Amino acid sequence: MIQVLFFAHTRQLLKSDGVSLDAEPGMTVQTVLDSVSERFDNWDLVDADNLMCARNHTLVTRDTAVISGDTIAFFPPVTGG
Amino acid sequence: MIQVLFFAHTRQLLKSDGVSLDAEPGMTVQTVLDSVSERFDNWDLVDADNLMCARNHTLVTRDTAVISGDTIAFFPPVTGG
Amino acid sequence: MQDSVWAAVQTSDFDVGTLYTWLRGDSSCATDGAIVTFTGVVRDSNAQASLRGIELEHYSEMTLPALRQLAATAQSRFSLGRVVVLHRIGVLATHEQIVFVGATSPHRQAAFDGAQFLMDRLKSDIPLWKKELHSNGDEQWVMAKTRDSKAAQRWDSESQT
Amino acid sequence: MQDSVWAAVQTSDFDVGTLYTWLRGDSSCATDGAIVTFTGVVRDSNAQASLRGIELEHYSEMTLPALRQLAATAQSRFSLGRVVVLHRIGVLATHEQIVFVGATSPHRQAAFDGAQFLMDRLKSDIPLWKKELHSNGDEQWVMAKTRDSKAAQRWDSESQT
Repeated sequence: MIQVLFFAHTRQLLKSDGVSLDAEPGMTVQTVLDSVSERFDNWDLVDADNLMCARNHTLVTRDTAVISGDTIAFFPPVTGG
Repeated sequence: MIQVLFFAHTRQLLKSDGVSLDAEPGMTVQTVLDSVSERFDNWDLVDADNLMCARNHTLVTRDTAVISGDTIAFFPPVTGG
Repeated sequence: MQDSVWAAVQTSDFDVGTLYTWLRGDSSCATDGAIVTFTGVVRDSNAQASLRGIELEHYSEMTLPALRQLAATAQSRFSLGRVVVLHRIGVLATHEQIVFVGATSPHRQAAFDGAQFLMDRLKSDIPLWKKELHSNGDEQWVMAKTRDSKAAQRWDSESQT
Repeated sequence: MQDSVWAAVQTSDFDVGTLYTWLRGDSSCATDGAIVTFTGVVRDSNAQASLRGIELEHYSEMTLPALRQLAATAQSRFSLGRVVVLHRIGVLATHEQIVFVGATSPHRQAAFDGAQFLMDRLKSDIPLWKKELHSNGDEQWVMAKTRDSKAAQRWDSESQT
């Protein structure tokens, strides 16, 4: 199982805190994102090109491998400070 | 009359807080400095090339004109902060 | 190095005097001659509208570890003594304090660079999101600024020289 | 602009919390989102020797007007809101506070630049001289550092671009 989380504007647009996916061999952050995008009718509201991603609480790029048990978070560019 | 003041290491080397000079036509900071240098036996201890100069409490360059009533201060490069 | 970093995410306000006193340390420690602090405060307007405040969301499991990692990176890169990175979350009214970073070093340039690095990277890498609360009742997520991503990137290019 | 500058030369210590509170202002003022402070502290050693403190001499008629002028220059050059430049004189023991500068601005880069400009120019243009008091009883005037004159000069070249 892979836990997928959304934050901030992304969470609000999707009206969802997150979803669960079954793990598959060879998954990456990008394939997780592709798979998630098919689950939401309003996915086209999300600026997917600019989403940031964290794997298990660390920022990663989209070619990062994902395995069962991972938590993958997608969120818009951060705006703290 | 021109009041000449020394500070910090310069004051200490010359063992003097300052001297008075008669004003002369066409004086500049440099001519004041030349004139002062002749008054002190231990002038060669002073790093004269690197002295800073203020005329009436404002930093100036050596070609600045000096007139009667001015206060001219010579001091080593500042080291506050 | 364990108690040379103060990292925190909190809803409550903070006292700059207290944080400064911690940065300065006491005379029993080796003395860093330079202490730089940055504090961010909620502004009362943006380019378009008058504001009553902001609301800050974060990724709670990630924020504090990420702040600690950032502090450690800054400490080692700029040879800093003590480092503070503290960020508030929740609803903050106009004029309230949002964020504090502080850095000490034997030399002032390192302390200034360290504090700027902390702020620039905080704005690019820490999972915090700001929503502006307008005086007229509207709410709007703040969009990331190109200026901020450029500010963060300058530390990438400088590390390659 | 009259009460937007706090310039002082004093023998007594200062409280950073109080200076910060003044910089922040209160909610009756327009709010500057960014507040940067620098504090300098007497170090306990230099490259050669252990120190018991420093003694600061200044040119009393010139120092305060020069600090005020510096603050006004920084304020106008970096569009700063409030500015503090405060320097102590006399004998200061190891770990005592020497100098404080603070700058507020709507944007953090201007506040950081303003504070660095104030420190760099303070170290090149304000008539203050430091004598180190060594633990063994020796005294030695501090020599100006090339690093400091270069730091001050960078603001000259940037003003021409």
